[in-house]
Amino acid sequence: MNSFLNWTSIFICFLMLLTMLRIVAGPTIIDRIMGANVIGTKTTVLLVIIGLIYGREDMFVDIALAYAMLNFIVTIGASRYFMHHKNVRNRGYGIRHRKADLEEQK
Amino acid sequence: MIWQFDIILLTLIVLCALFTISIKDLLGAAIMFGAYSFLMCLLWTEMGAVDVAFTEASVGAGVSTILFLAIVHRSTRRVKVRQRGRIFYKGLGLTASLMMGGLLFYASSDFPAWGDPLAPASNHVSPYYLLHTLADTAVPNVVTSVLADYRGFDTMFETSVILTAGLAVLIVLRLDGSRTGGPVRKMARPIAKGYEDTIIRFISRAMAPFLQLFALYVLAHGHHSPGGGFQGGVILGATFILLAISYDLQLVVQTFTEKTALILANIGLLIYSGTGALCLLLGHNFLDYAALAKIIPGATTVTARSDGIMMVEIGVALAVMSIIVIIYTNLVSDGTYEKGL
Amino acid sequence: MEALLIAKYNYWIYIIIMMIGLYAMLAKNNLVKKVIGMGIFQTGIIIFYVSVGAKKDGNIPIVEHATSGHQAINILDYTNPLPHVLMLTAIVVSVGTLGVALAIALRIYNRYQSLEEDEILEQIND
Amino acid sequence: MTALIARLLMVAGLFFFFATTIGILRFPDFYSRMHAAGKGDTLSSLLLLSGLALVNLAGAPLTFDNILVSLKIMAILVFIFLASPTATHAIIDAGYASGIEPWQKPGTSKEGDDDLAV
Repeated sequence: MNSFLNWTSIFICFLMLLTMLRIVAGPTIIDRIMGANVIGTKTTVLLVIIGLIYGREDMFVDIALAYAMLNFIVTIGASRYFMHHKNVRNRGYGIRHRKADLEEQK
Repeated sequence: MIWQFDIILLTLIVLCALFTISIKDLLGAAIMFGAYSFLMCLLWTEMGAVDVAFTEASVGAGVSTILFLAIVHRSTRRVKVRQRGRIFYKGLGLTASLMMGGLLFYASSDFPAWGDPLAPASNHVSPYYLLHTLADTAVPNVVTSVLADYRGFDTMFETSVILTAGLAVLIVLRLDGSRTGGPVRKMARPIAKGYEDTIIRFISRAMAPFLQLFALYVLAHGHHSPGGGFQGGVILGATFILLAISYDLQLVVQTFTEKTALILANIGLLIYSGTGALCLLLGHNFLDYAALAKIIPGATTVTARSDGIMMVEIGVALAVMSIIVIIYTNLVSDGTYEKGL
Repeated sequence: MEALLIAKYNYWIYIIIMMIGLYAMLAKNNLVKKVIGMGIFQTGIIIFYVSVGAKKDGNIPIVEHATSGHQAINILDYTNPLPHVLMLTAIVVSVGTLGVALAIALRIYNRYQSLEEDEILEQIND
Repeated sequence: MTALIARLLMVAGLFFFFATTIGILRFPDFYSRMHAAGKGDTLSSLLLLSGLALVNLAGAPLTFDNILVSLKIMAILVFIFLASPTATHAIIDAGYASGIEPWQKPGTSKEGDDDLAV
């Protein structure tokens, strides 16, 4: 069973890496919030899996629950931001600025 | 520790850190920093540092990100973009960090191999803690016993640092005296009009009591599993933050007023130092909980230490909870308590 | 190769993380970015401490209950708890310093309407 | 038997998470990506966690401690079942409030979608 759990965790990690691509690529800031939320939920699962691999799962479930809760609060807080700051542009900011963004800032 | 996992995670963390500092948007940077802390928490768990992971999950990933969101909400999202970068400063920063990195790389050849059980750090005092914690304090979680008993002084002053930080936030935000933080608006219904979203409100309101119960469980069960005063206090504070976000800041400020919070924070520190002073009065050293056996009925010196740890953890939790709430409510409303996130 | 990589990899990573944090603190123009750099620098130090305390085949530092009496404890079975304690308090203190730093940044923004270092300097020098 | 069911549940969870990731990466606009993220993420977490609760039961003798741990995992499951859709709802709301326009298939007209335009 342990090797199965190991492979499961590595596969989840790989998928988290792919989700990280969406966070990096954007294009809007809300896509990033969504990606962070997905990564947070999956980390909850990973924490329980790590607990089972260590063989001390009773110690890890509390962390997972606290983690899920804080992930929820952060997501709600981040989305509340847009209730106060409407009319943010469609296009989020990336690493490189697009030409239109630069002109808009001037 | 599981090394395959470790290498994937460490690489992921470096990529995440690089992206966090290069994104040209403060909200995005805050979100990325949250994801970075989430991965950090995973890393600590994987290295076996469960208590650190718990603290990172609640403090680093949760409350820090919320504080960043609060300041982005109060100030601006904008990061100035230049066609020409500040070459001088960038070069200076790059040189300094490369020099520091080079020196550390040079020094890293002397470090013990990773996971070496005979590393010097694991050989002087920590075996004593591991071997004697059950016999001395009857607390199986070594981190808790070291935190509150063997190194109790350290933790007491850490708690006072937290209190000082809360006071500093209050002072900094109201330095010119133009903001007094009150009077808080009085309303017939404590729930102000604002973001009317039934789903989020209902779920948050329904979950908050259970989460607070969970926080108390974390606080009380810190002897036997990861957790303790710091984590329980932060989770308690985070439930108030959840209510402040999903309802309205006024709800929290009116029910958990600044006065209450400051009094609770001071009571927390007072419980900690009072426990130490009680030991002094009973004829032992400061914070030597064995003295409590004289006043706790049916306690031996060993279980008295366990009870003393419980008392100081409660103090820590009170202080941390109040200070977290104070820092959040002040940062998000710019010290006025008028309108929050 | 594998042994060398595993033996020192975490040290390299903590150095790289600290370099990223230091660079952000020195070279970034935005105050909040500088604070984020400070956070990254702190986590680099925490990685160092925690990985120094890690032990191969070491379990989490919570002594298992024995059903009868105290069984002999083999210290090689448990991760070194001391760095965990130091870093736990460091993380909690870091949220306090973070709050103060952000409060100062907020004051600066309220006064100068900007979080950018050079714009603030321009206004101060005027 | 329990181990087999646990593995089946976990494999199903991994499949749904894989589908979620593909959806997040490949869908054309924010709303459809959010659709994949919200539904697939919740479902895969639920499947994985219930599988893990069974793994925990299957690996050791059925003691009170062991059942308690499985119940705690179920508590996480209930929490995620409540919290994840709420978070999805909040994010969608934020996207709508910030004026992200839904994706249109190239070539179709926008008429009849006036209520969505912000």
